[in-house]
Amino acid sequence: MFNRILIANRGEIAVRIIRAAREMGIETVAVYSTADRDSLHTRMADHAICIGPPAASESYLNIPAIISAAEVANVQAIHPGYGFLAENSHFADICRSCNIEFIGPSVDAMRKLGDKVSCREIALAGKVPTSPGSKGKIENEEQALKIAREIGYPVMIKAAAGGGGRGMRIAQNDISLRSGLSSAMAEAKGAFGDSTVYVEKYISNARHIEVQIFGDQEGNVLHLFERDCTMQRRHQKLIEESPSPVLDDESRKRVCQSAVRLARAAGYFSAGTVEFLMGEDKQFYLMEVNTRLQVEHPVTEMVTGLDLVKMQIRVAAGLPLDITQKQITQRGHAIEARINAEDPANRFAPSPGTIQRWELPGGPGVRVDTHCTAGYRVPPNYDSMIAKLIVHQPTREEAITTMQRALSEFRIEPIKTTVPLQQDIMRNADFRQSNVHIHFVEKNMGIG
Amino acid sequence: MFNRILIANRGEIAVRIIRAAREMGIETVAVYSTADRDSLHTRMADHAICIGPPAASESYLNIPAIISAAEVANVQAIHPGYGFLAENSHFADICRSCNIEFIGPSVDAMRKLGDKVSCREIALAGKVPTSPGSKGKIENEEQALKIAREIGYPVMIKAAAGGGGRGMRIAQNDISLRSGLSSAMAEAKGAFGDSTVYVEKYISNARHIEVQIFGDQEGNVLHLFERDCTMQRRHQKLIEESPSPVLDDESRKRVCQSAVRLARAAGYFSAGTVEFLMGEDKQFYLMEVNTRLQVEHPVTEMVTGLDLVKMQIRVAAGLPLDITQKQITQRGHAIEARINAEDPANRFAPSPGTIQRWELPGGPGVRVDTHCTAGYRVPPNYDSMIAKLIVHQPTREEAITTMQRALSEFRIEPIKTTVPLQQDIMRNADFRQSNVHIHFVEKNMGIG
Amino acid sequence: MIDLKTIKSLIKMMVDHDLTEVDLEDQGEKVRIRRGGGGQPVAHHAAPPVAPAPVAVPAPSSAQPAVPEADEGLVPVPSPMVGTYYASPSPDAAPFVKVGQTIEPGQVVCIIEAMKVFNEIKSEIGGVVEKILVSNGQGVEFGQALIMVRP
Amino acid sequence: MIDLKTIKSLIKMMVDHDLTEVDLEDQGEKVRIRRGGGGQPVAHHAAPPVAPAPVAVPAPSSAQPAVPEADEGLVPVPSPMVGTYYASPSPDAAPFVKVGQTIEPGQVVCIIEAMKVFNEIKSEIGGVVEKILVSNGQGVEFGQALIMVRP
Repeated sequence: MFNRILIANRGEIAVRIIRAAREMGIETVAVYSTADRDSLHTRMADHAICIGPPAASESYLNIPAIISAAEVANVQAIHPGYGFLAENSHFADICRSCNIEFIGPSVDAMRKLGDKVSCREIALAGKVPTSPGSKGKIENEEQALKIAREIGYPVMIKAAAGGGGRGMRIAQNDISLRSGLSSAMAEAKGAFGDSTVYVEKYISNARHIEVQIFGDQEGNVLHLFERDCTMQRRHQKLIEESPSPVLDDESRKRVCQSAVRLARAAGYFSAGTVEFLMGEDKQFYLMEVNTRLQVEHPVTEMVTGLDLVKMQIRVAAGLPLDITQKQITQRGHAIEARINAEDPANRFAPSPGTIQRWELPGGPGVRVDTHCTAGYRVPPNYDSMIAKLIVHQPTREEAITTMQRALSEFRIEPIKTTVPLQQDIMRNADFRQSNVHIHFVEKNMGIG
Repeated sequence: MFNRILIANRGEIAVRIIRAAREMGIETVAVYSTADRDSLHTRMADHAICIGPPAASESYLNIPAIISAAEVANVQAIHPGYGFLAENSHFADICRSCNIEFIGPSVDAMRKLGDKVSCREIALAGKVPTSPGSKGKIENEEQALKIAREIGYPVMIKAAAGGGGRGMRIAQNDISLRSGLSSAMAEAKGAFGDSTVYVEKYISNARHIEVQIFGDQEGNVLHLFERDCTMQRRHQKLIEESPSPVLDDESRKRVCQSAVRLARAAGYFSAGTVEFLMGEDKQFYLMEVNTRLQVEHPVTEMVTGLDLVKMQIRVAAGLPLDITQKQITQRGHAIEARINAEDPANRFAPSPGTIQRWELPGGPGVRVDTHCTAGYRVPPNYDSMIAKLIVHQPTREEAITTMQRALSEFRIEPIKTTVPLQQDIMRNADFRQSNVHIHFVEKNMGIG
Repeated sequence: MIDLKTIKSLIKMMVDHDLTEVDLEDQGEKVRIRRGGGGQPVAHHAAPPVAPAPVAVPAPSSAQPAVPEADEGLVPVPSPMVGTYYASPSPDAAPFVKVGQTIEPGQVVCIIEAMKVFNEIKSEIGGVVEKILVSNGQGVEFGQALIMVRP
Repeated sequence: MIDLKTIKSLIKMMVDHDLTEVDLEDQGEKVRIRRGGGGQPVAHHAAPPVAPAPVAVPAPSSAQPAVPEADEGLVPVPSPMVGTYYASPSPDAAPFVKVGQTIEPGQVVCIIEAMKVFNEIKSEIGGVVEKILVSNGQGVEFGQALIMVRP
């Protein structure tokens, strides 16, 4: 097992990883930008190294600085968290070539599944359900038009390297396909440095169902059941839960086994998430694979009783998984609410600043993952998420009730947060009846 | 079900009960002394009524004031929490005669089991293991000497109405029995208004094992397994855990069934705890019954997945238990640490004052029950407990590790707390090997 | 907002009129300026109660501050117990006190019923009854101001 | 926000009106200005630190403040990157700078190795090298003071 690891991240996920490592008896090295000098991850870690100025490109995305810090601190492994460099296979490659283990999948698996076009190819070969569309990337406009006419409008144009809705367009007809194609390619080029796009059938009124998979370096691949992340705003998840309230045992089994098949085909190990859309026809359509730990991993931890970060570290150290698929069960219902420093009353404008009052919910069934404290200044430089509130109860109805109770206990001043929006969602009759789709928040709750 | 209940308590347990009621859709009425005007239970409740000045005798123990508040607020039931009036059968009687349900057992059962002499009589009749000693109360010195010689020294003198070590003496011989008898009776008279005492065999190097029982008004009585509260200082529990690390399945079954037998014999309903000492001979000896919710109930909640406060409220409203003994299982291991505002470096002197910094541990496996916040002034008038830290993990070893991690995250300034003592206990090799007894902290850790 | 301009004008006023002390409070901000014996004003400017310190908690419905308007020179007669307030000894009797009435120390001003016991509440001070803050049959808590008296 | 302009105006007001002390507090910031017995005003500007506000966190072992002793009039040459410090171009060569040596702006003062690349670090200022704060082969972080120069 490792003696010392570096966490190439900040915020709540850095704190989460430090907690796991501490309980495993592993020393932790935090890296931080000058904007995070007084941040919780900086003071919780056994060692902390400043790696650059506030701009992420010069600190948390600065590969030479992070590798240098790892060498100076003499660590055996790096945990990338999520975001920043977590899905950067080039970074994983450099880590390993410097003899520092990257706590994540193999570079090969990251590349195969991280690129949406090649991922789709593997899925098609492995009979993992995908939506009808181009076999691989779109070579030219004519090809795109031909495919669109074959599968029928509306169609979706997606960036191969995409994520978070960027490089994505819906086309209703030939004209919007033509314009969407060029704008999606331009956006993808700008956002990811790669203009490759593909086309697939647009699934309307879809739900977002994702499967947590986990593999070790000996070829064992398991699933930890699904999460339902249908409550989103502009492709940003707001609420995640497990189990999905709309799956029956048969469809649960089907989608989970599809995900495992895909992971096996790619030789995947460590934690990963296979994301699907579920159409009104109750069929699944592969969306993408996230080759990393997910923000919403705690809901899976609550229902399975497993610690995903510790599992990642053990697998990275070469240990085999010590559980079998049969031993993994879903117990009760967990819901996570992401609390962002944004003002829901003002178009979700970021609301950075110093937190004066910070009172957390507590009591039975409540877990809070956060890097914030009273007196902490939320820097304007990074993601606006300031806390994850997770609840766990025997039933979904009770979990919603506990979430409402816990949200009402949160006291954060003076910055604005998404707590009121989360409260609206918990009260919403359609959400409570699971009668929602991925555009529900924008379309039915009047929140753009 | 009730629409509105009053909580005749303060501190973390008042907050705990408000949380349960809120999740059940029941309105809450807090009562508070002038010292608790800004306390969390006061502002969390739907309504709050000031019932008197800081002295508990004039507020939280002031029966007329509490009943008046209940009538003014028009509640259907009163939850007494623990401490204060929780085991006062006279209070329970008044509540019910005013047509306000008392959320607890029947007055009859409280009297039968609350009095140690009558409790012992019921236990003897029901073959619940007790230590050899007087059948009932001691009538005179001669009787005490006769019993002591029969069962052999050392013997224990105990107050019938006792608790927390008061009215308790160990006698090694006739001389110390004589002096102990009069001083125990005087102390019992002063503390409980009742000088009745009894004598029983002193169990040396004992562990404290208690069984959580639960009954409904239809005569169903279940157990929720045991808790091990061997880590004490001067009869005050410091650490509680479930399951007990020293019970095998057979002895667990035996002690739990004994507890259920005792509760059935007394016609017990609601939550109760049957406390046993376990001798070096691995035999159990009944100590006392607490006819109320216990401070350490969360460890039972964590391993069973049940909510004891909600169960109490449902049973008080006349609903039957909706689970069977078979459905109750112990899952994983839970440990609770009581955090008191006391200075372990200064003979546990109370350390009241205003809390400036208050940072809670969080993340997986951690639950905090507290009424404190940054800016809260710990009043000098009441119990010094400011928080309960509860952890839950698959194994005891992992639970200890998580407790260490969580304790290290607690930041409380400037008042002194027992966190350093709890950290010492977690590090202690004998505690980790479960090689301890109820006087271990004083005798082996040098803490008097 | 208390800004520099405000402070400036205050100091000018103080110097012009030879004032020794000015206290100004505006939406939680405070300024205190003193000109001591030697004529040296000192300005204290306090921003809203600093951060996570105990803030004024919005009082829950029935948890009213004991003394609503202490600054008018009125003195409250507080309830010594929780219970139900009655203004008169029986439903058809006249009230114990009325606004404008002069009362003596020790005079009964109302009844508080607690647990079926009717307790006569006496005023500790004498003076003119300026306000009656509760209405007949209303629940009151410990320390709640019942009537306000100008001594 | 208490800015320089505010402090300036306050000082002017103090001089004009012969005030000896002004305390100003605004959202956790504090200014106290004193005019001693005829001397010049001294401004103390203190940012938050009040109680639960961001306190001075005990720096973790390797997370040293960038500038250890700014009050001595010395100016630090900070490391522009994370890496390993080398005082000389090769193990048997003389160090780039020594204590007491006068350096020019732009002069190389050390090498920081990061990812097998040896980066020459130049001082932006000139002056006398008063202290060398790191030792050969030591890891340094971004912004860490390497040497102190008296300009």
